[in-house]
Amino acid sequence: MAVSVKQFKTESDSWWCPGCGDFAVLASMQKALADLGLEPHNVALVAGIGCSGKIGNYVNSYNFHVTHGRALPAAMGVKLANRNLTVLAAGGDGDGYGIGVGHLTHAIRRNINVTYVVMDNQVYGLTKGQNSPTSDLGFQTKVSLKSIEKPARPALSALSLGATFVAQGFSSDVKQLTRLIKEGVQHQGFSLINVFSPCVTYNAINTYDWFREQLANLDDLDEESGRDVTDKGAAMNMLREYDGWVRGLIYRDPDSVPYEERIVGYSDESLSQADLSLSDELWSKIVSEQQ
Amino acid sequence: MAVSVKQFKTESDSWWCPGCGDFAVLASMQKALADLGLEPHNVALVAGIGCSGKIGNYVNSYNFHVTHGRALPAAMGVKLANRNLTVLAAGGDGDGYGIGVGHLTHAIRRNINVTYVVMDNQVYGLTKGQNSPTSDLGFQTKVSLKSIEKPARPALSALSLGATFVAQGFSSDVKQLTRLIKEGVQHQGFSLINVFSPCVTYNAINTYDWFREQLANLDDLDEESGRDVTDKGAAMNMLREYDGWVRGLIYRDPDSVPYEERIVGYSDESLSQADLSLSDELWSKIVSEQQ
Amino acid sequence: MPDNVVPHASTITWKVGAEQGQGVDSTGTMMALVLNRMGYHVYSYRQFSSRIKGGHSNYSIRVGPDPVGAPSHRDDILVALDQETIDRNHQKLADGGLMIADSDFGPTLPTGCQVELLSVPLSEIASSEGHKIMRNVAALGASAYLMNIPLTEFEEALKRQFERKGEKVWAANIAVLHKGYEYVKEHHPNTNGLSLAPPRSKGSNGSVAEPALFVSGNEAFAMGALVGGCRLMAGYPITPASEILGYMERYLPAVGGAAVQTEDEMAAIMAAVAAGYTGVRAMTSTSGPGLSLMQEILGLAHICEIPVVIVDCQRGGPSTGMPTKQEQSDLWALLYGTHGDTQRILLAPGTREEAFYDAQLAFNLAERHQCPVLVAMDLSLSLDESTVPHLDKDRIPIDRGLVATDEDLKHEGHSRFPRFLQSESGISPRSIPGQPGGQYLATGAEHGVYGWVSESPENRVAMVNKRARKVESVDAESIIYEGDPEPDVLMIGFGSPRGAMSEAAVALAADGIKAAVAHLRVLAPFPGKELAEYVSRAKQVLVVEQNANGQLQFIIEAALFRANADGQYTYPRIHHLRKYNGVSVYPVEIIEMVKESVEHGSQRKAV
Amino acid sequence: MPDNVVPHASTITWKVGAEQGQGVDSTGTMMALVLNRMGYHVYSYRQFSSRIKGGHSNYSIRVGPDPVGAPSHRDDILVALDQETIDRNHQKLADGGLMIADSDFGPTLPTGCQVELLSVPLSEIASSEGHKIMRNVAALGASAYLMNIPLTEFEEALKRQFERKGEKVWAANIAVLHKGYEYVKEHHPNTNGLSLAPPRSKGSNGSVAEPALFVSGNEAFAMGALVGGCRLMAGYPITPASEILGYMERYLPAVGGAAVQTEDEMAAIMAAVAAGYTGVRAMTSTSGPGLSLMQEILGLAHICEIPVVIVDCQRGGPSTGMPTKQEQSDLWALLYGTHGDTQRILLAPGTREEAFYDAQLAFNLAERHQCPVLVAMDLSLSLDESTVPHLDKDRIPIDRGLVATDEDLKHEGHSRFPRFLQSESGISPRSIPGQPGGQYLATGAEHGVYGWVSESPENRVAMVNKRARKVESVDAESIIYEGDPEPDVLMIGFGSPRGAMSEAAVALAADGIKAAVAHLRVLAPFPGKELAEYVSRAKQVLVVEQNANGQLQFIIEAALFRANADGQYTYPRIHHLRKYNGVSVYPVEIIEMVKESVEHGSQRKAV
Ligand SMILES: Cc1ncc(C[n+]2csc(CCOP(=O)(O)OP(=O)(O)O)c2C)c(N)n1
Ligand SMILES: Cc1ncc(C[n+]2csc(CCOP(=O)(O)OP(=O)(O)O)c2C)c(N)n1
Ligand code: SF4
Ligand code: SF4
Ligand SMILES: [Mg+2]
Ligand SMILES: [Mg+2]
Repeated sequence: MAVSVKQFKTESDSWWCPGCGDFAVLASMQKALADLGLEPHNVALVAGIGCSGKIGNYVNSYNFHVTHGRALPAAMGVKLANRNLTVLAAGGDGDGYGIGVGHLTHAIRRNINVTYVVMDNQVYGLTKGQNSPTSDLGFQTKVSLKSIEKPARPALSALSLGATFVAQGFSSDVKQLTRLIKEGVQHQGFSLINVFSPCVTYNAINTYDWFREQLANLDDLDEESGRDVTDKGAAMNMLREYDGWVRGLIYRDPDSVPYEERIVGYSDESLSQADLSLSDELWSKIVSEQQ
Repeated sequence: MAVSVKQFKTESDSWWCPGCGDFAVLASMQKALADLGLEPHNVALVAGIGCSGKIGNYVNSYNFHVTHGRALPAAMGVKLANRNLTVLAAGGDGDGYGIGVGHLTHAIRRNINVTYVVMDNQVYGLTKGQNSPTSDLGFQTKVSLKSIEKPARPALSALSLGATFVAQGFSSDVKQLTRLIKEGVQHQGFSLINVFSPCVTYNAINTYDWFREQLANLDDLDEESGRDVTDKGAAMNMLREYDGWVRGLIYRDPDSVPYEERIVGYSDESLSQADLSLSDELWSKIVSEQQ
Repeated sequence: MPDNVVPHASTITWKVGAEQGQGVDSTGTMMALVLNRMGYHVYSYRQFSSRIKGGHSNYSIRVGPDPVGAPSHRDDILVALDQETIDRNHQKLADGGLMIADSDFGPTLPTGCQVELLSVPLSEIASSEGHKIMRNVAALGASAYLMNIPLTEFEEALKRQFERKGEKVWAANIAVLHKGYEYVKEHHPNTNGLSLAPPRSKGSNGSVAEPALFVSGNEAFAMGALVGGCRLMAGYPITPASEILGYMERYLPAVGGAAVQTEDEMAAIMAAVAAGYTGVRAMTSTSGPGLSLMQEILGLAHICEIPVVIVDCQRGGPSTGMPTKQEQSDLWALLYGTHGDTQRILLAPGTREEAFYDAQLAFNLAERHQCPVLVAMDLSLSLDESTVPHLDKDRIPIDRGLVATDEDLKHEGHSRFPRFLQSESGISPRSIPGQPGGQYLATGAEHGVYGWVSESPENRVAMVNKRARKVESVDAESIIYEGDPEPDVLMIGFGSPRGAMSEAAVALAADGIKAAVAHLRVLAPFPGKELAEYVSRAKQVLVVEQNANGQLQFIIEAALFRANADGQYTYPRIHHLRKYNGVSVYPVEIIEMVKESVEHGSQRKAV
Repeated sequence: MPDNVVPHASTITWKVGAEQGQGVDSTGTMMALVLNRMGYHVYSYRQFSSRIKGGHSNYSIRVGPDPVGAPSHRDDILVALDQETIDRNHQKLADGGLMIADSDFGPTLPTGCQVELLSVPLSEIASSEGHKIMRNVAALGASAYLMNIPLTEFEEALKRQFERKGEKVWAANIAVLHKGYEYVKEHHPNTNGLSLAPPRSKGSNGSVAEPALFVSGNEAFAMGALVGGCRLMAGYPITPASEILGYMERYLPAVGGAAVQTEDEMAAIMAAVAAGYTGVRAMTSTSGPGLSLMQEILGLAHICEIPVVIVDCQRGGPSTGMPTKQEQSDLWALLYGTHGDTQRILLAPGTREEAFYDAQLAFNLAERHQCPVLVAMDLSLSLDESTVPHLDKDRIPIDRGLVATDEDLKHEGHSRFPRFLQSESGISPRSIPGQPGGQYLATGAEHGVYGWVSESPENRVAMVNKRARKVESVDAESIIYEGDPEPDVLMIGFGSPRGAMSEAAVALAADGIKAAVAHLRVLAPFPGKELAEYVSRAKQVLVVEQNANGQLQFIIEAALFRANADGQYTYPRIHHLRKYNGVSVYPVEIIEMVKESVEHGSQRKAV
């Protein structure tokens, strides 16, 4: 069934500053969902808190806007409750790599079938410009001190934690980003898509132009080098070589088995549809164990 | 001044199960502190919750036994309050790599001068045998389901996050572990020492014997291969080759600058000794900015 | 055969103690199960330290022909497997009590101890049949003699337990059992044992001669959750709640559900809430420290109107506190812990039976009122086990509340569903992810009917009021009142002290003091009006709770003040019994306190 | 020159509005600073949405010759830089009010709007001198004419602001300022402006002719913290608390301290508590969601007896709630949020001046009583700015409480320090890491005098009681009572509504209604006895608070009940004003409510 991008739009007014990188992420996500022929009611989008988290207001799907840093456990809860939904999670660099990085670590270990899109603008946008975990050393805004912490390198860390799908996008390239999101959704397991999504209001350093200079495009690079995206060692070496400043598909594990498929006894159907009555037989067993 | 190991002992009764790997960690820590000529009152040991966290009861130093997973922010608070103290943090694999892994991530990014000793027994000991983040796939105890999550590989993750000192020890080799803890304490910055410390009560799989088989000793290996412990790429490759099952010094950044030294304006003296009065001059400046 | 009067309201308390890890638990459990199968009412509990191995631990069983709801302050028989057991427990042994000790360790009684020591070569007997490990079974044999229990019941139990290990093991155990029995019979012919009145009925449940259940509160709650349709559990281990997660991990696969041990409590509650959002009955269980960590997301569930069940098995607080000790000090955190204005539903079962039914009620209320439902348990309720004659899996039908119909989901021109429509009850139909046309935004920010974020002052007030209205219609038996309608003393409490209060009420009545118990089973919405009625009819009130701050009493007093805005009531003086040393409340403590205050007269005050 | 009577208790409210990011803030601030420098009392506040750019925002200034402590429900002059400003704000403009609008956007008044619209070509004037961006300055000129403020004051302010940008910029701004002024003078000669009574004094502080300060509550609190010896701050950004962290980041380097932006609130409070353990005055600041996350570690600080200060700048809850709106709904969470039994110290400044001194008091209390001290602020108090004539950095001496002496640290035979010795006050000397011989274990588990974990029932009771006793000696002015000692109405509140209550009291008195205010500055330990005295002397009580649940009233009622155990008091009826739509309380709302209930008579009840 053909699904149009329009079906994934909502009436909600756009909220971001004009020029914000998150617009492109939104457009890519909507396009990806439509291209995949998904239907809005079968998609759930869980978002964290931040400018980026507002993305949940603009995608017509089931939307759950949770607390700061907790998008991933929520996405897991949704997915386990109804494994037939397509579940995405989204948020900012502060939300995902700062307060929420513990959950990211464990989501990767579990490999739950959720696509996680992080809008990485190297700053706390919503709270008006504090440093974030991905802020460069020495980065500073009007309200922050010069950053003295080593910036996070999410793609490399994710790989080292055992991620089965890692990609990076850039708000200036909607086409590539759309493709990456599609691949992420299709991937059987957890997919991390880190998007360099400039904050035009509070980050005067990591601008569109800056990223254009900074980022190597793997679409080109890999063609040249013939790198195999299913080779984890190669992916890690590549990331170390570029210190993470690449965009495109970084790694994909073709043998990935999602968490849901490893759970013993877990129903194929959505638990929300389950018949909740308990059989007399099971009840007898339960009772007999207490006698 | 010569300090004896005895000075680092307390009157508190030992609490661990006979044979628990944590005894060896305790002995190594006490020996390391004594060897370094430190005095008990200049040492602070922050511990998390778990069997492992009890270590704080047996080291004569300033001891702070905090909540589950929060040893590292506490250690940072102690260190920033008095940078002249030698600060150690300790806890279990659940405490450090489970609930507390977010703080570990950021402690590494900050590179605060704290030595973190994790007693990794691949199980939740104190709560009687649930799976931990380092439990192997398929691991199971009396009270847990078969683990279906990819086990954490703390050393590799730490390196990918930018750790400046990473080592692994084993409870059967107190001599090596003592050396590693000493080196960790001497390191200028954050040091992670992951110790394979068998739980003899709840982990029937990862036993002393199992580890003896499983672990390659870097003391021997590096001698053979001539690996440079200050070469991060080599360290990562080595870890990937052995899937993390090594013991010894994995990596040390000789150029590490600890967090405290990057903080602008931060006093050389302990803040606990600071004169708390505010100069009239500074006060005038403060007031004038509000007029 | 011993044959004398049964002390302590016709119950006997038998206790076995040893170092942690020495089989105390399995020995105690076997004794309890045997008595339970015989048709007795059994109440059993462990004392343990937060150490893993080593450290004293013991298992106590209070048994009688009638329901037993509380531990006793006195033991009648103590089985000591080491000297520490004697040293730590002799004081609790009743004068004239019996002590069975393993001759092996050369047991000595502290001076002045008025009990009879039966030194029995338990280890020797066990070794003679193969292994010292069986000394616990010898102790059971010895105990059986003193309690006048036929060995056949133990034989069956041993058989059940050792069936898989082969007949040799089983036979050796039986032999040891008999030797223990015979040794006492032979060497202590003059010892007066303690004998119980015969059990009232062999079966349970009236007609059906099915053995009664023997369950802990945690087990009962988990069983209730399964019956109540819980299909997803996300939890993080913590004493004394871990067994709930463990139980669900074991049984959810049988119903196609999923149990996840998460990385921490925030992930646990977040996953459970998200599953609730997705239309699944989901829960999490924890204790104080975890509850504190869950507060933020609890508020999220409130404002998003998401059903979820959260069980808090209280233990000694604050912080790590006393992780293995009884306390009821999370009440305030349960009611008031999250920031912002929310209205809670908080249930507090007082018995294992109630835990079973309240689990089901909790899920019904959560879905009916579309909000989190909290359940307060406490360590004694969670871990103590007792006889429960029967649990009816069909008593409480599942009620899933207002779910959007096809009609609701037809909204021309709009692709979105008006999830948060205003209504008189405050409750509006919810859609379930996957339902076509049901898409909406659930957000922790204030929002309008479609869920879109709104900062309008008018909408704000409307939505705050909507959510507040929802709990007004909570329909549950909030106060379980037992006893005299115009009592000399009204005991008020919640949770596990219920058993002790009820026992005290009966004992007081026997002593001519008119007593009643108001067991608060629903703590929020707080039944203030109803309680004011009861209180105003009593001559004295005693609030029984296991915390130092008088958390329940504070709430009661605030409610009594409010209920009396028009000055229609005259309240009696409010006394309190607050026990916060980590030990369960004993009936006798209540009885003594009441007697004393009744003696001193109940000064009425004009409130 | 306009010259008529000043409305609203001799204050004027001036407001400027535009899209977020259009310089509303700097324009408003300049106006406020000019008025402040002139010796007026200024109270200013912003309205903003949680959007970053775009979305309407405005800045209001209420100004008068006497102290102003609350916003008004009415504006007198509105400067509209776009039509949305008119549409959203015209209703608040007083009848006969003045509206200055930029002719540029073709301003239109909604029908029926009884205000005078002065269409001024602000953009055109600005462009004529270089750039449209200066239209805000033109608006200031126009406003100056209508408010009868000499331009010299603005000239100086413009000079200060643009000094660094060179004289050209500065001169252009001055020119625009004058043109704006002249335009109104010329084109609206018949407009009656609003003129303020002259300021009482040009200087502040009695003799010293030093300009008054103009500060927000967050600034005042942070200044107080610096003065109070805070040397370590660990925080995590959140509206409306972020400025406290920002301020400390800016100033701590000047005193050798350290400020850390942590990864989350748990790390923030944990680091601050650890610094407190290490002997440093440390704090963290947050708002509701962060407070919820801090609950577990707050309990740790309690049981470990560690001094630390935690500021909660309340906003609309629960969960994300209304992040940019005023509310006071964290009270329960502040008092009861953590699990287990703890005793809180909770301060609640009501003015910016109090925020400054309470910060210092908080650190003193924390170290004196060796426990966390919480400070409740609220969005209006945190972010609204006002004139504060003088702040005295030497008024409150630093008191570090009981710290171990050399004598204490001599304990022969022991290498450890008995940190938790019992004492009458419950407080025992603490050692500071680094002190030889002071080593001890601070643990979240229950412990004995050396800090070693203890599960003994006796020790447990002793330690719980020790900690509870500590706060009994808190010595602070808990209730600030203003007004008639036997009032017709007693208003009770906490936090920012204090200003509105005080203003209402004065206005009511002027209308012949005897009024008083009990401002609760210390909410824990709750001054129940003292309040009961005040309440019993009033004919009516009105509890004013900004939450829906009546969180303060609940506590008050519980305390009144308890205080009246002997029935000595007769309390009047308790009315309430609960405003929870996100907007500050206006004096007029209180006045109207009081008048109405006084008219309907105050039915006394026998409580
Ligand atoms: C528990 C909690 N702490 C703090 C906040 C305040 N807060 C909102 S968003 C945010 C960080 C935003 O940064 P990021 O995740 O990078 O998102 P961005 O706005 O840059 O897209 C913070 C600290 C909050 N909402 N909840
Ligand atoms: C917030 C919180 N959640 C749960 C617990 C219960 N708990 C105590 S220790 C522990 C895990 C112990 O595992 P680990 O860290 O590996 O330490 P070990 O006992 O194996 O040394 C847990 C879950 C707690 N104390 N606090
Ligand atoms: S502040 Fe930055 S991240 Fe936020 S909406 Fe504006 S541009 Fe985007
Ligand atoms: S349970 Fe395991 S980790 Fe804990 S003390 Fe015993 S052996 Fe050590
Ligand atoms: Mg960001
Ligand atoms: Mg462990």
